[in-house]
Amino acid sequence: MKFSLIVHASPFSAQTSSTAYRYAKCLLEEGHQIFRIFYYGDGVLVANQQIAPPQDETNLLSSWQSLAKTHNLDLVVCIAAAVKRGVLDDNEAQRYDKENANLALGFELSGLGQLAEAIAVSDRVITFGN
Amino acid sequence: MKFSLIVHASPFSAQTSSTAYRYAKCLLEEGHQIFRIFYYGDGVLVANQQIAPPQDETNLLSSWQSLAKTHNLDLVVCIAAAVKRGVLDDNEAQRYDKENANLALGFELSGLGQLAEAIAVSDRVITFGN
Amino acid sequence: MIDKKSILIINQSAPYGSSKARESLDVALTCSIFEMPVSLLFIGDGLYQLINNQSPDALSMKKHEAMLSALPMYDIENIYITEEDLESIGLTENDLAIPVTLIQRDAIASLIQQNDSVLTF
Amino acid sequence: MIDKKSILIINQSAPYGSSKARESLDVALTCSIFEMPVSLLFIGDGLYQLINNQSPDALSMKKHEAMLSALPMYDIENIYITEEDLESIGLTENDLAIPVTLIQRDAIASLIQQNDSVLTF
Amino acid sequence: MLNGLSSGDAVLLIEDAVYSALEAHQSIFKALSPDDIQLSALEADIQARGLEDKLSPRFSSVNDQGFVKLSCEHDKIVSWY
Amino acid sequence: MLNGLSSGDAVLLIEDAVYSALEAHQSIFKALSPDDIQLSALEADIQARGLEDKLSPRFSSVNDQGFVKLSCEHDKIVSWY
Repeated sequence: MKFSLIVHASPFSAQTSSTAYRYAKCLLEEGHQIFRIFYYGDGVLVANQQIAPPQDETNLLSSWQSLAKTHNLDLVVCIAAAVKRGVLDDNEAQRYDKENANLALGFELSGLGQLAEAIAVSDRVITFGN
Repeated sequence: MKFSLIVHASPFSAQTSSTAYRYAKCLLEEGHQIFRIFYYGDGVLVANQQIAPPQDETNLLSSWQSLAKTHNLDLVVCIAAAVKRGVLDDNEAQRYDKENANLALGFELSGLGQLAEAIAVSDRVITFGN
Repeated sequence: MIDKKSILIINQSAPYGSSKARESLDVALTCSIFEMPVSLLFIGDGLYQLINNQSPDALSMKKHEAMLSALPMYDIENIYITEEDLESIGLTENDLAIPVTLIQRDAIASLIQQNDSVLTF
Repeated sequence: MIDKKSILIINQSAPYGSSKARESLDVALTCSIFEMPVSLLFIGDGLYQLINNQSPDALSMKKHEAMLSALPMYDIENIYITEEDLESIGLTENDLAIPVTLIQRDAIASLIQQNDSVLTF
Repeated sequence: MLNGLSSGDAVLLIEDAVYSALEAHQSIFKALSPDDIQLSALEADIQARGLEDKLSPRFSSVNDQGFVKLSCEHDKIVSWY
Repeated sequence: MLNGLSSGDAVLLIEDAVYSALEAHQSIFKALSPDDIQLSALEADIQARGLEDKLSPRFSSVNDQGFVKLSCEHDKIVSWY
């Protein structure tokens, strides 16, 4: 089946982002297809390449990145949510006159239309967090 | 009286950080002293200079900065919480091999000992968020 | 390219205290722009979003009530609350900022069934 | 330089689902290192932190129970729960990972009064 | 957490907690004697949420200055989110 | 949100919600007929929290594969955080 996931919660203060990752991994192992993962609200914070998790904790950012690389996943970060949280690609860094882009490799900033499309074309849409 | 404040909640998804700011401002207007503001948990995210709030929304980062400048406030960001959330000063950026520091001007990274000290020397400690 | 899948957005969060209420409206408006039929259900604390006479100036926040008033311009007119929830907070339809359709709590299941996709905020 | 102010930390959050439980312990240990007397009260969902036989390997998270076991090494030995809370989740002291002091719910007020500062997580 | 209150304490509702000051929710506070425990809610949060005319008479409205004043009058502050 | 359930639906508790599968909290689910609504809780979350031997018999333990299977079997998924 074709799935899309919405990830809402802060990856630092809630288990939810990590549950979403485990679920996505299992979906793929079971032979399902992931059309898109859409990060919204504080969920976008996982796409900040400045993140430096303690060595004895899971690095959720690199987990998503390697899953995306292996399975060619479409990881879309809500642009409005990201910009106000300081997660910027080159374009947005320039637009808002910030020195550096910090969007992690493998993620892409885009609008809520990408969420609408994901809902439209997926057999199942599962929200992690609300 | 001598106050310290602890700010816990994400400035982007909860009202709490903004309530804390209003309270701090009022404390100072009423003639009280603020020994320290300690940012912990997702509360540290307000100190990311990459933040670009929409023009029609309050810029909580610059609000804190200007309050701190006027009143010479001690804004301390929990270093462990900040590093795992990708909020880094020059030292930490170097230590974790990240390209750029992004800790906003007026804030300082330090350990939980600063919270313990704030509790010890303040007449009142108020937590915003939990 | 986009199917006209119908969406039910369930709102269970109060306004102002968190950003959920606004995020929910942003999704609702976007889906509507993409011509997907959108219904909104406000339950539990979500019902508080609809209370009239909101005046958030002192919070420097946008008036949620005003954003809700824009819904008809986006052709979002299926707005539901339950009689039980309204009664449980001791208010009446006169206390609400926008017109709503009152349903019974046990009609929520069929509302979910009638729509192709459900999001919760 | 640091006064020996006593601190009561009230824990109302379950472990694993949020980072509160760990943040609370980090503060408790730090205050104790700074020689401030620390008491811990676990109430409501916070009581779940104490359940034994935790095994979070599949979540790739640290075992909260193990972190609690380190408390005596930091001289944190005043650990309170209420009889009412324990009863309300249908468990007994045998289900708990560490020794605790059982108090009545209406003794919470005096616990707050006995300490110089109160933090909630 | 109302269990932790004792005579002379005050409760201030802020942010979304101000909804609890609605008449319909007063059973939450029924164990608290009005003579012992002062109940109030933060004005800015009340106004934002349209509750000005809808509060239980047990609650007084307190502005930011009043919040500061309450913080000074009570030597222990317990935040409850 | 249990109000929204109808016959044939399934409820899966995840993360901190698995605590609701404790026997002591079963009054939450008493309106749901066991013949109509399947109740389960996520294995990884149960084990993490030490609840393996403490669950109400109404709940079955479901692993990550089971979570995926439930998602396929039901054409509408309502998340409830």
